[in-house]
Amino acid sequence: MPSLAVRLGLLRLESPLVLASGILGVSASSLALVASRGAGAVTTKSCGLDPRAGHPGPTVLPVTEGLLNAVGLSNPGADAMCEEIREFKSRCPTTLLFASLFGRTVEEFGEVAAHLAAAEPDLLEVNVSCPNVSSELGLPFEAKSKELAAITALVKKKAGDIPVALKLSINWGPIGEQARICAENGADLITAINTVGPGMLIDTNVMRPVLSNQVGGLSGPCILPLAVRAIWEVRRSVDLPIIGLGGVASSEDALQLIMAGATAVGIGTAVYHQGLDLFERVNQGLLRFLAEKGLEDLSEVCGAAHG
Amino acid sequence: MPSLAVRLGLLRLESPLVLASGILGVSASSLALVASRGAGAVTTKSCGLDPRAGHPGPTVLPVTEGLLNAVGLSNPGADAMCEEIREFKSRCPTTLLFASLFGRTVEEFGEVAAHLAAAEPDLLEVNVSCPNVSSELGLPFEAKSKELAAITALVKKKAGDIPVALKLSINWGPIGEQARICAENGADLITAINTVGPGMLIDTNVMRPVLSNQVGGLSGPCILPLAVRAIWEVRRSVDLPIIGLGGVASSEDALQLIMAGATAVGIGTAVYHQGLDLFERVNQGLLRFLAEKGLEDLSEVCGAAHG
Amino acid sequence: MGDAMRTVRVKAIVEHGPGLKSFLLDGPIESAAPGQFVMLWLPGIDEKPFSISDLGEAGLEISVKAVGPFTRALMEVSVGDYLGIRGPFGKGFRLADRTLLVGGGIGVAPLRFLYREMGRLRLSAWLVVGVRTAADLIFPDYFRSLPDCLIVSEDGSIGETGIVTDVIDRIIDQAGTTRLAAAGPEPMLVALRDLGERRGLKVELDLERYMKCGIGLCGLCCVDGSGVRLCVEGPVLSSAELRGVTDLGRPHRDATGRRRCGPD
Amino acid sequence: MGDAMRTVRVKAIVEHGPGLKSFLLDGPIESAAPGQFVMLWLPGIDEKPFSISDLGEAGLEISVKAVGPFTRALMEVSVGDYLGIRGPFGKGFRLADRTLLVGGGIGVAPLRFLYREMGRLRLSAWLVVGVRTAADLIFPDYFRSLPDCLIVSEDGSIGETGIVTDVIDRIIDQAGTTRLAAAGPEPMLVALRDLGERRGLKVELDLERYMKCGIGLCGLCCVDGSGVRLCVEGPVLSSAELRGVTDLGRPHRDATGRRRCGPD
Ligand SMILES: Cc1cc2nc3c(=O)[nH]c(=O)nc-3n(C[C@H](O)[C@H](O)[C@H](O)COP(=O)(O)OP(=O)(O)OC[C@H]3O[C@@H](n4cnc5c(N)ncnc54)[C@H](O)[C@@H]3O)c2cc1C
Ligand SMILES: Cc1cc2nc3c(=O)[nH]c(=O)nc-3n(C[C@H](O)[C@H](O)[C@H](O)COP(=O)(O)OP(=O)(O)OC[C@H]3O[C@@H](n4cnc5c(N)ncnc54)[C@H](O)[C@@H]3O)c2cc1C
Ligand SMILES: Cc1cc2nc3c(=O)[nH]c(=O)nc-3n(C[C@H](O)[C@H](O)[C@H](O)COP(=O)(O)O)c2cc1C
Ligand SMILES: Cc1cc2nc3c(=O)[nH]c(=O)nc-3n(C[C@H](O)[C@H](O)[C@H](O)COP(=O)(O)O)c2cc1C
Ligand code: FES
Ligand code: FES
Repeated sequence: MPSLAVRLGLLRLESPLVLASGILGVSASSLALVASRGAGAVTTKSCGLDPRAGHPGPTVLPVTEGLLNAVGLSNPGADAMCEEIREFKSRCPTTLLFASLFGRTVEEFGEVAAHLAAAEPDLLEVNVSCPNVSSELGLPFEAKSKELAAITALVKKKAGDIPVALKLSINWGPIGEQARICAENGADLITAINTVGPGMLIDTNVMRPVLSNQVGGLSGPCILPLAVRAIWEVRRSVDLPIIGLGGVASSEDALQLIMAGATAVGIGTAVYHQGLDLFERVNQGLLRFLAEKGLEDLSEVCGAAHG
Repeated sequence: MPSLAVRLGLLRLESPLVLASGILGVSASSLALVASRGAGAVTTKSCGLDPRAGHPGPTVLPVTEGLLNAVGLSNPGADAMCEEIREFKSRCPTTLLFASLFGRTVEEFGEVAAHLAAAEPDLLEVNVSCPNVSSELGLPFEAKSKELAAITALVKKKAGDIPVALKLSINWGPIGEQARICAENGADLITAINTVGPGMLIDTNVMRPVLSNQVGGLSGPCILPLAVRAIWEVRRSVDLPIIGLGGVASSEDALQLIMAGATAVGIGTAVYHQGLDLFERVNQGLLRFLAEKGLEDLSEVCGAAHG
Repeated sequence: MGDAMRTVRVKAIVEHGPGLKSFLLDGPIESAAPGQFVMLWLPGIDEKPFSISDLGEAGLEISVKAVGPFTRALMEVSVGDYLGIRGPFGKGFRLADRTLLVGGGIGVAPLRFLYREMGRLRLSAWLVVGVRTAADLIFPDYFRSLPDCLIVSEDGSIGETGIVTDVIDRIIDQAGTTRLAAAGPEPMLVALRDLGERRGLKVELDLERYMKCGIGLCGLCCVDGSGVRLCVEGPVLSSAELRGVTDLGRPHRDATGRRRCGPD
Repeated sequence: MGDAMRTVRVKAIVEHGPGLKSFLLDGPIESAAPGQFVMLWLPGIDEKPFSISDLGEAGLEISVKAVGPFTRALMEVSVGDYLGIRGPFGKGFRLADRTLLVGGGIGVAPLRFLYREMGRLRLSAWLVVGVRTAADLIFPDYFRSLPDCLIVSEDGSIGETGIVTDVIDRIIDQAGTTRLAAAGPEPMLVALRDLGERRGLKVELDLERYMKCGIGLCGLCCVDGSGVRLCVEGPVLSSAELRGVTDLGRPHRDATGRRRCGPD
């Protein structure tokens, strides 16, 4: 009997599928809804120290086979998020909860991590790669090696026993290099990729950018090849388990990321295109794949495309 | 009577539409075919000093709303290309011909430029951003500020009176910064963007990358928002005319690039999705736009989205 | 591609009273179900959810009450200006015979559309419209002209004096309705739900929560409890669905996702 | 999504002779026109164009002659191995009554498919198959079994001795064909075009040029003159289209896009 369970570092997930950060991730109730649909883990919306309303609308726009978003890291703040985490954990004991976080300074990353760690999430995911808050927060920290190293080390210290993943994008140079910096500073996992670009959409009637933030990150099926490549690159650079995501909308897509080197696979935008049933559908597709190839579990094909 | 003619620096194009480099660009006959369909200018395949067969197949793969390609700069070499350029110019006197070139070293860029300049193309477009020859040629030169500056200056010297465009991508950090380096070293125009990524596609049956080069650049409708943003960025950084391209498949798309700051608009991958009639269709759409808004020509909306 | 942003011109504006207007937009929606909403973009300002208050040959109608920065800015819009539209989104009311429609304040907007659609389908409908005062009612002449419409106002300046719950029992008795469809302030909706269920009616309520994406991703519009996304599975919920909502009539989440302290 | 790459297993292999094999692939093409081709990917090696030599319930058939590195590597493939397919691409032959089909060497591959399709549609067809020697012919028993098929070989080892152009006039006279469809080496095709036009036939030729993308972008397969893309507007061209081809029977372009010096 093939099994979908995977070992992600020290964690065990019943399914490799993870709800991506930023998708239905502000309340215990919405996270629980997704958990009930077959995700092995769910990730909260990236959380900062204080409540943030994010950018004015429009913040999320459909584009060709994808989305452009500049939500702007709206979140209820670390303390409110801790309540949601606790509520989720008591409601959904078999689904893992990953708490995503960001900070405006290196120190703030540490503070938020310390706050969230108190609620005992199963993983802390450090968002150093959000591409749509630059006008306010400057370049994403992943673009600055020294800060990336410092954030990784600091969060790791505050996290105690909780494993720490650094979430990277492809927007600021070689992702393999960034992953190496994270690994050297104690990261337990790499999550890749965050949204791409950023990009922009201009309305030709009013002749201005449509997103209130002007630019936003690109996600969805159109970025899948970029995600496959990024994970391939990370896998070659570091020896850490990878949560791969970017454009996954089918079990075929998930398998591409797994064969490139991912252990778990995040799903975000496809929830918009395909609804919440997608998790169960992809799970079924993965089980079919294992059965057809006569495999026990997905670890047998993790990174298989590296030959 | 609105007119589609645009002034691109010192050049005058009957239509702002330009056939992108790499598309139907190896022979005078194929370029003439496109010219007859309504392009204001056509660009040759990027040409090096010597003939190159490029990568083994597969080299071009359809992905979600786009293409992944690693043709690998196959080209007949500068001397053979000069013949094609001369033949094209005698066959199509009203369509401009842009000659794209690359080199393996800074010096070689200069050599190729000198060769091609002899055939008197209307523009030399310098491809410093091809993302699918790294395993052989190393990082694209756009990623290395010093070389980028040197190549720009050298090609400019060899080009004589022929205007020089530097073609950039978004794959190696801030494109605005790169454009600035080009401008400071004498570039007359900026072309943006080259293909994105690179990306990768893995076949889950044979469990290996499908492109023989493993990775390839992403193009087509899915990269449009990234192109809009890139042109926006270039426009803010430098005061040079821009040949904007990336994912254009309609007059709406073309207008987005124009409002972001492009003077001329390249079309590549959409030829695959929509056929050669696309040039005429986009021309018609642009004329309709001018008529509806009561505008004389497109210069009135170039960069309009910057407010 | 109804989900993509399209900008369209404002064709006509009706001013009902101070800070209360309806906007007729030139397209771009072909069809929608009453209860569905659109995201309305005011270029340079913001984007907010609004119910469709009518849809037909003439175009798309939105009725807006000024309550804050965005809706106040909307009041400055002129005919010929461009507005952006995404949608229609969500799930609307069921169209079924013998339905009692109850709208409070600007909540009558979607019921105007519902009543018209039911008329087109020759389904019998009764309409109760409640406002604080006459100046709060959109299209007063229209509602007054309807045969099966009862208007109530708290100050008696239009229709009967009172609130909607005062008159519901009477209508149910007279008309023999079997369904209740309501939109308006949440305390009113809760009262109507209780009343409707007591009378054995099938109840549907049009709820509001903070909405950002409109397409089921940001999670801000999820009700507490079942986690249902009002922008996709709602905004109209049935009695059964409402049973999963633990924050009904209680403070909701704001733009940050935080639960508010006081009542909304 | 016929254009995307799909890997499929080899179901069966027929060895016709040294360096001459047909491969039956498990799917993935539902329908195609005779004359259309696919891009065949041998993982780890390369990807090259091949005509469809048959398509039916059993699967997709490709017939290959070993001439270089790729086709030789194909000879090593075993049943159960995966091959990648993109396509079908291009424009095939017109299916019309009273057509004379002429194939030379491995060029008979697309005509095998064309003959079958014409049979299914009950269109009358005559087939002339020319090879250097018996060992160069795919499915010899099949072709021998066809009533309206004439085989010629240069060395007389199978069928009549001679080349195809020797027998065409005779068949046209006997059968009263009005159309000619041909595939094979380009010098043969040029001769057939001249002969066909002299006899007043409508001529279609299945041409070959270097192909890389298969989808009309790389430009390598464009004929000189009209610039027509053989992978999209061809590979089958009509007499009228052939008039625009200035490099017919002359050296073509190679993988670099350079015109070859000698004949192909
Ligand atoms: C499904 C739905 C349908 C609606 N239909 C209508 C309608 O037909 N006519 C009408 O006048 N109003 C309607 N509203 C309410 C309308 O969206 C708010 O009045 C508007 O967003 C207020 O914005 P503001 O900047 O003017 O006020 P603010 O001062 O920002 O807020 C005033 C009130 O509106 C609420 N609000 C603000 N932003 C949002 C948001 N993004 N999503 C939901 N609520 C918000 C606040 O929570 C507060 O209660 C609808 C809301 C929803 C969710
Ligand atoms: C539309 C079309 C249909 C074809 N159908 C068949 C078929 O049904 N059966 C068959 O055996 N062969 C067919 N061919 C030819 C087949 O593609 C070549 O034999 C094969 O590519 C040779 O590759 P190689 O590495 O074995 O030989 P090489 O040594 O590389 O080349 C041998 C010959 O094949 C030509 N060739 C090489 N690569 C290509 C290419 N990418 N595109 C076109 N020609 C190429 C060369 O120009 C040369 O003439 C077809 C070609 C085309 C264009
Ligand atoms: C609406 C939206 C909001 C997002 N918010 C966050 C966020 O808060 N933190 C984060 O790390 N990633 C965020 N992301 C990025 C996703 O987690 C994911 O990395 C990216 O969208 C690629 O995956 P996908 O194509 O499956 O969506 C967001 C994406 C979207 C579409
Ligand atoms: C098959 C293919 C080959 C290409 N070859 C070249 C090239 O030789 N030189 C170059 O500068 N750009 C090349 N490009 C990039 C295009 O010119 C263009 O910058 C890119 O594809 C984005 O535009 P599009 O989305 O309209 O195709 C190629 C693109 C494709 C799809
Ligand atoms: S408004 Fe974003 S999920 Fe409903
Ligand atoms: S093979 Fe590339 S254009 Fe025909």
